[in-house]
Amino acid sequence: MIDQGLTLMLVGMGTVFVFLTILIVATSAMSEIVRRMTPAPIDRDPTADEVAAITAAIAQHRRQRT
Amino acid sequence: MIDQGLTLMLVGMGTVFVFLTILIVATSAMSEIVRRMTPAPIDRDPTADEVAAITAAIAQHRRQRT
Amino acid sequence: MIDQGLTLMLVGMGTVFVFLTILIVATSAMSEIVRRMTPAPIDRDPTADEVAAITAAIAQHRRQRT
Amino acid sequence: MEALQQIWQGSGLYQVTGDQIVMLGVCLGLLYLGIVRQFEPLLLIPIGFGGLLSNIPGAEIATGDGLLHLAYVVGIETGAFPLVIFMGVGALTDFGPLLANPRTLFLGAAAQFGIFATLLGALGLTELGLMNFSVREAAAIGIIGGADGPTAIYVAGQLAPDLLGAIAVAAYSYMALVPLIQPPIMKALTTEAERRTQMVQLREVAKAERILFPLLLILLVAMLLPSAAPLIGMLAFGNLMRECGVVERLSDTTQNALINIVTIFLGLAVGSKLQAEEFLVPSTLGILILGMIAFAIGTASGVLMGKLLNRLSSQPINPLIGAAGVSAVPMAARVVNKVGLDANPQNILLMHAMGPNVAGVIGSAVAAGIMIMFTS
Amino acid sequence: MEALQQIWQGSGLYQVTGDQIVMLGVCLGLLYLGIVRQFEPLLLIPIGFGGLLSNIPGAEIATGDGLLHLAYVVGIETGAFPLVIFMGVGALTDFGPLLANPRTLFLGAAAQFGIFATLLGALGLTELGLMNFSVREAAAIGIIGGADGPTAIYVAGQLAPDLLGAIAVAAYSYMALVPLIQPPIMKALTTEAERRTQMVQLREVAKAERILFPLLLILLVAMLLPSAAPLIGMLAFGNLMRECGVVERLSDTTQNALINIVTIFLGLAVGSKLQAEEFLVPSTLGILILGMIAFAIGTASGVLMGKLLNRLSSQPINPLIGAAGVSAVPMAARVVNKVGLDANPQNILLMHAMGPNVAGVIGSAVAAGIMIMFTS
Amino acid sequence: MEALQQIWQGSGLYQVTGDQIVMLGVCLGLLYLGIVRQFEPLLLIPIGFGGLLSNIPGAEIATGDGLLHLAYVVGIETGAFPLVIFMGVGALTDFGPLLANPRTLFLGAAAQFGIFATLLGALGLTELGLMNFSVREAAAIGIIGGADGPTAIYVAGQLAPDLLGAIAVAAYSYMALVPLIQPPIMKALTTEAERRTQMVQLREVAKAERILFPLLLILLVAMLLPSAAPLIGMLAFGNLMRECGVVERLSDTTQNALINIVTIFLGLAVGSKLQAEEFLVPSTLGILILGMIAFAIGTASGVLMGKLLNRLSSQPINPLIGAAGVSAVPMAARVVNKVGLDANPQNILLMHAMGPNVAGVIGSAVAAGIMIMFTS
Ligand code: NA
Ligand code: NA
Ligand code: NA
Repeated sequence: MIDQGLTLMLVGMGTVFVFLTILIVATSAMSEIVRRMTPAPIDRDPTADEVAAITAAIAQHRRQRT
Repeated sequence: MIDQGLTLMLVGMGTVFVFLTILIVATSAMSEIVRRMTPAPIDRDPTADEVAAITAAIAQHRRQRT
Repeated sequence: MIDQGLTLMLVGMGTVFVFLTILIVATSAMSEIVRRMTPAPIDRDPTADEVAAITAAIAQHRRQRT
Repeated sequence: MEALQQIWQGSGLYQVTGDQIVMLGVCLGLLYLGIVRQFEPLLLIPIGFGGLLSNIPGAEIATGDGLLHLAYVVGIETGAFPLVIFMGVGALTDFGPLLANPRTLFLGAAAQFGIFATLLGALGLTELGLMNFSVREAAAIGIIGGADGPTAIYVAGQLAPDLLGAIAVAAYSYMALVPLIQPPIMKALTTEAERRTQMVQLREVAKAERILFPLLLILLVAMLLPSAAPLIGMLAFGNLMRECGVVERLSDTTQNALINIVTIFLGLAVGSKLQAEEFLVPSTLGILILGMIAFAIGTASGVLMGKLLNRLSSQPINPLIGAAGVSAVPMAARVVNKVGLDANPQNILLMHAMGPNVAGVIGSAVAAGIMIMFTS
Repeated sequence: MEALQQIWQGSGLYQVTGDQIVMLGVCLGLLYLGIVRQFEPLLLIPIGFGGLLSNIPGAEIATGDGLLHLAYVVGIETGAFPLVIFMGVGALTDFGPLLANPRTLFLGAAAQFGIFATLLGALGLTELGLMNFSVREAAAIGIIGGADGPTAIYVAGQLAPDLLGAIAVAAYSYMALVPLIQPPIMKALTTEAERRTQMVQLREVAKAERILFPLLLILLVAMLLPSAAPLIGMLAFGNLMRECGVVERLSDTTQNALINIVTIFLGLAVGSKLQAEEFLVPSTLGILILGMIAFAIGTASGVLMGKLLNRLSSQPINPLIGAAGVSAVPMAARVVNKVGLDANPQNILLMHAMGPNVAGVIGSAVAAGIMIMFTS
Repeated sequence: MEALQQIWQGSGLYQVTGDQIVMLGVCLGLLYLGIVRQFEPLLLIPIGFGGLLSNIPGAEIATGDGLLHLAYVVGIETGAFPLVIFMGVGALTDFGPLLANPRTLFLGAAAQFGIFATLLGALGLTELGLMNFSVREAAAIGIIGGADGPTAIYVAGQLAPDLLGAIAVAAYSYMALVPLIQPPIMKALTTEAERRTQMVQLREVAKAERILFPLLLILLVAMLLPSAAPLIGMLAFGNLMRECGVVERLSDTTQNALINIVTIFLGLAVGSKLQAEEFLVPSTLGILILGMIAFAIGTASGVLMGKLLNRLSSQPINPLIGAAGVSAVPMAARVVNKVGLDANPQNILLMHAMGPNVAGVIGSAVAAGIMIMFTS
């Protein structure tokens, strides 16, 4: 029975690792494909840098108008 | 079997029409009875005409008070 | 059958009363124990008297500051 | 032509019996009471509509594989629906007023006298040859006097399934009629001075008391009267979820989606017992009369016990609150409040009446346990 | 080594059949239609995912004690799930536009011609030796033309359980395709002038009318066509809870938690009928084609009846609203509105189309009752 | 007199056994842990109360036609309740952190070592003659190490129904004890410097990735390990409803009313397995000890795999997040966050730990599939 348990442990952990490794590969590939097909994510928040740049641009625009 | 289908079609469409015709008659009668028994619907919104009339009345009332 | 009914009535009402009497005793004991173990209830609303006292204290404090 | 004949012979007009027409009328009457008079609409509307569907000739909704019959088999024969409703009642019940004044449990006890008196009455009618009720049936009829719908349905489902339709209809109808049935009895048994009695404000109840009470209740039932454990157990479980404060999502669902879903199917399943051939029998009339008597006796015993408690107690007790001991939560407590206000406009009895009101729920579940133990 | 072999022989890669791969693709396609194209997502997503699970080789989710098979046995074989959904539909349906203009029931009647024509077509294909449908199966296929998912599932569950998967998929897919299927037919059968017809505003409907209508409906069904009573009864019950105004908590739960829970399990259970060996048969193709024809004929009959009513009526009736008579609530009414707006930007037909739209629900439930009566 | 004797012989005081008194105490203890210590209250309160009801002498709530036994037969023997809960877990789970950093799946894999080591331990105890577990029972006990309640109940219901009570109690108790069990192990296996490691912020995850992930997951399971398909399938279905964005009403109901209703009855049904004669056996003690060991080994393997990944990876990985790989969502991730903050107040690991945390759910469902495949 211990033998059966050892086999189950080896095969079991092996299967868990193999399955999750394949899942990692597949998920990474899927994410890569998705990101290539949708080049510019449009609904994310602007980063701090972008906010700064936009703020500066608006300020300059206002200065030019006045 | 086609015969059975034809019968089913004729009788079926006939029944549908007869049933819904009776439903029309019964519904209309029911609505008529309801409307006769409740002469003035009290919980409807006022119509545009009524709103105008009421507004005018209030305005006149205020003028008279001042 | 009437006999059985009479017995059922007597025993039944008796049991209801005995059970609920024991429940009264047990509940009262439980409440007493709970109240002894938690001396000061902290989450109750202030009474009218306390509100009056607090209001007065705040008013006096403000007067002293000005 | 043959097809037209088949339609005609399959139609209700061809198949309907006089009894079914009577029952369709009765069910429309229940719907009228629920919708227009707003008598216990949450139950009378599903029961009434279920009864309507069950009396459609040839539709077989309440028999065989029909949906209403399935609901009956799954939910009432097993006792599951009334027990789940009782869990919901527990989750909706505030035992605070009872904990603030536990003596009101005596009022909830006294009002159960209606149950046992009616049991005796049902057996007496049988002895006289006017009716033919077995002891089990008499016990199930008596429970109508408990003024508690799920308890009545649970007991009837266990002891007298054939009478379940009449018992459920009687129980909910009379619970709805509490504002008509109780006040005359309350006034006849009390003096103007008694009705004017004002009671001292209830003390606050600690959270720990509220949490411990359902546990105390089920442990006492476990030790003294295990046959009441299914009903009281589900009530206590619902109440523990409500009061413990750490499973709000379960408590919310129990008080809303779950109790509503089960109420709908419980009502429809009860309606399946309103089929003409089962309902239009002499015993139904007997049940309706006995149920009314049970209510009246329960109210009277509650009020009389209120008078007794008032004499024995150091603090004043308005005997009217005894009438709330029949349960019929929260209608009976509201009726008490109204009768008290009529006698004395400063006399707010509502919270005081909630104690005996929820005590009545416990009392009739205990009585149900006794009935089940002695007759099965 | 033996263990590795066991894993390999237990794997999907080892066990999968070509048909299962096709069906996995079909189910992913249904999910695509539901998620990306938003075609009836509430049903196509559970059906599609249920189909996916049912075609996993060796998983046995849709057979024996598997969850999806249990859901099928409990909810569809008994008819309970579609009937509960119909109760929810009743609770979600506003019969006001129908009550304001009851003649639109004629449009809901005419559109059922698609059902019976398809029945005939299915029998014709059998006569020609192209297919092999029994009368019961032909009747169940015809109901696809009713454009009403729960009705189609209910009838298929009763008359032709083997075809249930294909019928349900066809019904929901075509209901989703209404915006593509209907406009060309509508335009082909009407003149520009007809499509421009404006209709007078609907009168207000009293609360009492709304409450009495479901009762009238079930009583007429009881008298004339009891075999339609389960479907129409649950529809009427749901609608009565909605309109009576005194059981809001039951109505809310019916419109939300209850219909949502049942929709999920109905969809998964239907998905269990998408197993390759049952679904990938010639009859499925026949059903898909016949279903499409049923839709087209139903739309056409509705529009033609609209034209007839317009001639006979004193007040103008836009014949486009006849297309909404197939039901597919509320999609068909929206399509009518859109086609009407295309012809005349002042022409708001939405509320006028809701009348025949809900009439179509009643009409196809009546047709379902006729089918069940004549073939079982 | 005879009646009084009947009451006395029917009472709990007369019938109760010493074992039942012990179990009533154990159940009150579970309620104490749930209510006062707030250890997994959503499960421990229903389980504890269900256990209370099941040990009421003579009440027969957990046997025969009793409500709790019915719930067990309907919901646990069939596997339906844990599968529906898993659907709800899917609808509540955000796989975003996992998608942003898929390598954390390795941590979820490593932590399953606790499962298989415990299986071996259970068989070892049997070999030594200390216990008497079959391979199926040993497998069910091992799953406690998966730290996932519904998975443990599902597997125990399939492989070792007699041990279900002890396994469920162990699983939920240890999940609740995660804040006590894990930190010492985490600290023993990591250096102060490792615990201080800060990780780079997770990238954003696109909606399409979120929608495709559950489909990818179920398709991989279908191809490689169909015996895990029921559990993973329901998880993926719930998650697809959550992420697809077009069936909010189904997703909301799944996350609320549905999972709450099933949680209540799952808990009560598990409680029915706490009857004294089934629970107070030597194997329960063995299960409790083995479960604890399983947790500890799972935590340790996760942390060690975290250290390995940190060495192999170009970007820094704090090995503490490996401890979250046992699942126990979201408790384990919170514990990781707290231990990380103790070492470095700038070190917010919560989102990084959510990746292995949900990976642990997948990992233990995969391990469950392997156990079921090899032992049934
Ligand atoms: Na009562
Ligand atoms: Na239709
Ligand atoms: Na896990």
